[in-house]
Amino acid sequence: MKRFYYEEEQVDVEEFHVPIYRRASVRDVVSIGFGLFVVAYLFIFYFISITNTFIQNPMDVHIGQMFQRPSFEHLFGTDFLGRDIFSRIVKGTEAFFVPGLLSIVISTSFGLLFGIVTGFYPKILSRIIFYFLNVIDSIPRLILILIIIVLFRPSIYLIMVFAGITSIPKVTVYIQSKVEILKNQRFIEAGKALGLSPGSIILKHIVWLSAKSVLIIHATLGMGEAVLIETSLSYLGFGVQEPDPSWGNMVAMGIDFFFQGRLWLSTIPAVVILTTIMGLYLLGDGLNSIYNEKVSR
Amino acid sequence: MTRFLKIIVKEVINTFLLVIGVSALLFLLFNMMPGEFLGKGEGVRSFLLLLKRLFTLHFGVSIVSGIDINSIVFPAFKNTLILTVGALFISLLLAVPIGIFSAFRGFKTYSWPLSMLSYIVSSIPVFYFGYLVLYLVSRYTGYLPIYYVQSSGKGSRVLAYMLPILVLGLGNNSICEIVRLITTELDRVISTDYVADSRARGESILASAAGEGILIPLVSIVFSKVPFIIGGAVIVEQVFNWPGMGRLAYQSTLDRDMPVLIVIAFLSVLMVRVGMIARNILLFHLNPREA
Amino acid sequence: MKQFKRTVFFSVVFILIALCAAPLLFSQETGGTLVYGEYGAPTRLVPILANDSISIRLIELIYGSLVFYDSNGEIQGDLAQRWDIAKDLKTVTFYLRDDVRWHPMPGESEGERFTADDVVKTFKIMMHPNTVTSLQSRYNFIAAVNKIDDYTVQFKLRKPVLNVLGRFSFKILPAYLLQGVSYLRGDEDLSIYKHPIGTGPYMFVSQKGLSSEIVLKAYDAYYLGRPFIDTIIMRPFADQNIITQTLLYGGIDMEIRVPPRDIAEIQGDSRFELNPYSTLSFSFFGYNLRNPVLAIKEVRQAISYAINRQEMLDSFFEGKGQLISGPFAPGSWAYNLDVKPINYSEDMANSLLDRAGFTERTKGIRKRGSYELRFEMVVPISKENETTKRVILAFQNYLAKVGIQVDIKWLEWKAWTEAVFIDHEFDIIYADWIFDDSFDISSLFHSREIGPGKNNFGAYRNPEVDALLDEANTTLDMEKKRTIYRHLHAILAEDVPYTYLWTLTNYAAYNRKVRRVEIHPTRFFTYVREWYIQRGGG
Amino acid sequence: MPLIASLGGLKVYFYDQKDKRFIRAVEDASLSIDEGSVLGLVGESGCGKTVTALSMMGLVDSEPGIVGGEFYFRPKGDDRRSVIHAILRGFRESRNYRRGELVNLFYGLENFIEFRHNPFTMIKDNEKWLRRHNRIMEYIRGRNISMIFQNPLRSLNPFTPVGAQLMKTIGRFNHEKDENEIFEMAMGLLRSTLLYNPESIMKMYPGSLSLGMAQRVIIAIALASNPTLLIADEPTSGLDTTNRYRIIDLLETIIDKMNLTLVLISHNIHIVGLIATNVAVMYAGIIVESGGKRDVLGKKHGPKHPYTRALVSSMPTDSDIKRGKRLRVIQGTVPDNKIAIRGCPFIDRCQYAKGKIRRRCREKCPDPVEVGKNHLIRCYLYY
Repeated sequence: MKRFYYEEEQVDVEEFHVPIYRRASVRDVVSIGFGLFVVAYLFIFYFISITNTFIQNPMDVHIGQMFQRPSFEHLFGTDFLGRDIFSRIVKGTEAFFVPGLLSIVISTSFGLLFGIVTGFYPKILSRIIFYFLNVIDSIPRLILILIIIVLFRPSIYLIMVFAGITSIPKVTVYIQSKVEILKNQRFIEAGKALGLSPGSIILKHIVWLSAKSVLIIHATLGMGEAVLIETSLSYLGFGVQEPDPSWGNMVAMGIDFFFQGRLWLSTIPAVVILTTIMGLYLLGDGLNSIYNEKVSR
Repeated sequence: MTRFLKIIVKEVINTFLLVIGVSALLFLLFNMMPGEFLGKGEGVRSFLLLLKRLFTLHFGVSIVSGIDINSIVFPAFKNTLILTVGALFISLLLAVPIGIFSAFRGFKTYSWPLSMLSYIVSSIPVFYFGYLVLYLVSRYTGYLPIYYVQSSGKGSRVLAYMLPILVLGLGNNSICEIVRLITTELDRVISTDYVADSRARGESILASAAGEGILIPLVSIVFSKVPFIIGGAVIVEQVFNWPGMGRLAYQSTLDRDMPVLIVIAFLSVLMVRVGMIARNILLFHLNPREA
Repeated sequence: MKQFKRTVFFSVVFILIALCAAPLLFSQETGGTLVYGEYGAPTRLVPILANDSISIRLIELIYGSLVFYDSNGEIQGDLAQRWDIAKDLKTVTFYLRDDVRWHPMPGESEGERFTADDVVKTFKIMMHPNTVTSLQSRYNFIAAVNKIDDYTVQFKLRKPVLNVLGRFSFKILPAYLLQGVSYLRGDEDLSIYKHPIGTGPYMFVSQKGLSSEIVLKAYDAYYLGRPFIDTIIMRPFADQNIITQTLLYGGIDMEIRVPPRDIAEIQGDSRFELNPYSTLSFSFFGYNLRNPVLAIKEVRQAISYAINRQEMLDSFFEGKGQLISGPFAPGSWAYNLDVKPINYSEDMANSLLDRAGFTERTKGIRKRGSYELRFEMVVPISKENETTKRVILAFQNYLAKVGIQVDIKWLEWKAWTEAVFIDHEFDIIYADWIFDDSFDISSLFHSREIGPGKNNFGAYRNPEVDALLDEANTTLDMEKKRTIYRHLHAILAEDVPYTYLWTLTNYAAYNRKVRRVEIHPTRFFTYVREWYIQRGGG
Repeated sequence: MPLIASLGGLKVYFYDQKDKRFIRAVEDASLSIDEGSVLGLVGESGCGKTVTALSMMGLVDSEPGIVGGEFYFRPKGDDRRSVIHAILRGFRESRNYRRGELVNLFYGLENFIEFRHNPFTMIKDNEKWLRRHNRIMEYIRGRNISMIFQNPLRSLNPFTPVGAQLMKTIGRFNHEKDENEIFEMAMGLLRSTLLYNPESIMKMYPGSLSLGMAQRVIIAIALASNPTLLIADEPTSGLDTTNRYRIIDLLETIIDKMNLTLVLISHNIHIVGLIATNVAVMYAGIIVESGGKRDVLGKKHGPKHPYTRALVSSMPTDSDIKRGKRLRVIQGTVPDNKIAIRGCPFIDRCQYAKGKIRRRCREKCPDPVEVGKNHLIRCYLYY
């Protein structure tokens, strides 16, 4: 494949030019673009489903019009009870939107707290903290959630609180490695020399300047995981229950008609789940390579 | 060699402590369960009882079916182990070549669609992906690859084993993570001086960059994926009727059968910690600087 | 005259066919394996404790009972050879067979002998207050049992009961394995939990863990003749949809209950046979009359009018069933045909609700003063009855149209039984009752059956119904009992303690190679001795 | 002495995506290397000397990379046939791919490149070219030419012990030898690079080596495949002074012992002056002066080219320091290699470019002119 290079006329290059972000390669642009598209339609769906202006009522049943093909009146057709699939998908975002944010807030805030504490006071304190984090980290997340379900028969919010708790270790590791690197950087020592209070140093320099990127990346990846958890649980029958719509239980309901050839009933929600998870993941991935942070796993 | 032993001893102690921590957490949750049942006791005595039962590997009786938990859990543990290791193998088998390919080819002609494909395939929700594969295979090959079909019914034995492993390996977004990690690590290593130097000596780039670029990131990520794969197994076993720990966990959640769940959690933690030990030992072996 | 000739001709042809078919009929071959699929796993293979249908079917294969109903409804002796009922109908003596042996323990070649002690021990354990079982209410008409000699046992009854023999179909447990056990709660560490021992046609061989298949082998020394099929394998499935597909692909030979939507697919396939069997059970929406609003008859009637049952039956069950108007199986002697099922009319429902005073509507829910037409419906979670979910959601939608809001609460089986039968924390439930052989509905509607653990969960109290029920239970005259039941049918239809929906005809599907299959409505395998597998496959 | 390699008109461009402009790393570099000689390639940093070395080794991957020139090289006997076969692959007619025993490794370069002017555009199929070139260089790299890089510690694979790397390289080139023979050869090599306890060094990881030791190991590894031409890119700049001279002595002994040809690249003219037989001075991608050491740096009639003269005078020798002479600095900076240079690149900083000559210097870059026996200078002063 021949590469084409072409040079404009003599152009005097402006003197001072320091690239703040590494110039985004095509790959990053594509992934961030797709990610933003997904985030956009999530917000739109959430907004519509709260004000439920545009969509029909996702709950009302028309037994006469079951299994209808996608038509103008029902954008995605109707399901096994004649309910409009499109409005159920829009309403489905409500199932994981706020719980997802809840889980991100929990994992990010505690992760940040533990990360900084272990970063700055390495010795005994961090060993204890890391011990507890390892305990949480070693139980597979879905099994821990199943145990929680057996105990408290929780709503999706409590489940997401635990999902948030289980991803605290990941954030702590990010932040701690960031703090380790920055701790003995020049400008931190300079700050101390200038007599800045340690609090302000931590907050302003470490948290805001550099940890910001790690947190944003974790927020997007965290939201992706939240979607995955909520839909898997609803599929298994533990998360959001009928008649409230959730992408997971829509797939579950569609599965029963899979072997009669009515594939699209569970294909549509599955595709929506796929694009959402992929979009969020790519967004996190793109942002990560733009900020060029070494997100160590 | 002594440093090697020191590492192993440190890891085993660490695992032992962690497992006790996990059992304490499980015991706490266990006692919060409403209603009254056998294993529930008050205070430290019953916790020690639970620990004794867990560590001596005979787990008592399930409150729902009265069947001895050992006879249920161990065959299930074996099946889930097969599934997990198989899935890890499949993920690696696919992710490593794609990662290397896109690291070398960069973002040009046909490396981009390949890594995008790996993103799409690994983002397909596992529960739907399982059914889709099941439906397609049964439609076009005439066999229904369900675990039981092969044990005494018609249908190919290999297919029934392969499909759940394939689905768990492909789905469960493990591939895209490995691909991304290898691409970034390999890029970084290729641009280092020692790879250029070894190229000048005539060695192939891949040979010289493989050590730090592929092996180390691979080892560090593969074993940290074990908990996610066990999680994914819960769903895949449900779809393919694979009698593993995942399905047992699902069934006991439905029956509110806490003792079985506790044992499953305990064994999963064991699997995860063994993975961690292997990971740290391998990492130490590969990367002397990490002493 | 022509008429006569034609009938003669037909009868001759018929005899000919019968003759040449006869050898075919009676050439039953022994051997072969029957693999049948079940959704979910059995809880306990012990007759007293098990109440889920999966375990009941397996118990029918493993254990024997004193007597049983054969395919055309007569009483046949099983473990009991002869029996006689005293004139005052209050004592029944059974003369047991002396040639029966229990299944051998694993490793031994021959089991213990079956004696009267086993019957006495089983009955004592069953009636013990601490035993966790749902059967006690059915056998509390028996006062006591005592052993006359090794092979005769005598039951003392509290009050004379019509066709009492049908009531002695409970399964017998091996006493020699239950030494020192006076009651069963299910969490003891007994050998019969792991390896059940019975006197039935099939012996328990193995179960490799909760969710793996159970293998049963024909019991050679079975006193009524060794069954034809060598081994029966029960294979649990985690997912209902997979079972039908596994049947179609030859993974299993028989499916107990084919989901309605798969019937068409199996019908089209020549390799399989669909065998409808009515399950002698009816589905209903039950109301908790402790809730003041539901105590109002008009509200319950309005609910019955508001739902379109025929549409639900046709679209969810492909019309495979029959609407009913009362708590009896249609076609049985107790069913009153001239009581018509309530037909669907929304405005009738609205007018009833208006008459009951629920006229104001806030946010689409009807109100009268502080009472609001808002109910909580409790439903057992299980993915398998996807049709249950469709019925409930349709029900919720129908009521929403007439201004009644129904909130659905999903619970597991254990939690659901506790909420409904013990704590009574519910407004409406969707469930179905299975009749035993005697169509006795007193346990459902009699006022003395109200209380924790009893079947009258809705606390329905109607003195007239109580009197009729008592009278029906005591009369020995079949005709009188029939008229009382028909009268009860009319009252209960009008009083609407339940909204009666339909009885479903279940379909069992099995490979053609399985021959002479007779299915018992609830226990399924009662006549398994007759079944055999045609060599040469399907 | 016969030629072992000769580089003609090398042109290496890189491409800046953002500004859509070419970075002219090497404009026109021509060298001729005699067998057994030491060629010193001198120039300020950023003048393209490392890129020249890399392009000789075929390690220039970025686009568009090598866009012009030819590189004739005499491969060892047993590799000759396979190199020629690799060069002629895909070409039916084979014009002057050979000059005597030297073979042009850049043969067929022009088929991969198309030039257009106003505006200046170029189309190069770099992937195909690299695939072809790598196949050719497979027989050259390590076997015939090997290269040493600047920072020794970073050139060793930190994850494998030193010994293993050495033995692997040796093993690659003599398959027939077995394990302990290779071990012996490795020990021999380490001793030949004046390392005193080779056994312990074999087991050590690169992380625990000192700079001097690491450089010696690098040299040992480079010699493992007994190449005929060794390119050393700033071998001494990472070291302190004592090590520096020791390494120079080491290189000198090696060249004599293994009749090796060395190309020593450095920005320090004194180091080059110590052991070089010929010297080439490079400035802004162009070889401005090349020839024997005596002619180029010679005391007798002093360096010829203005830049060489300035370069020599700006580096203080020991005697200068003793006499406390003032350092003389070359005014101005190296021209930006993004802008195409029409005239002589040194024009702004050259004190001789005055009056009439300046006009010629500005129009066109002077072609090399023969001043003494193979002593070329690109300066109008000597036309």
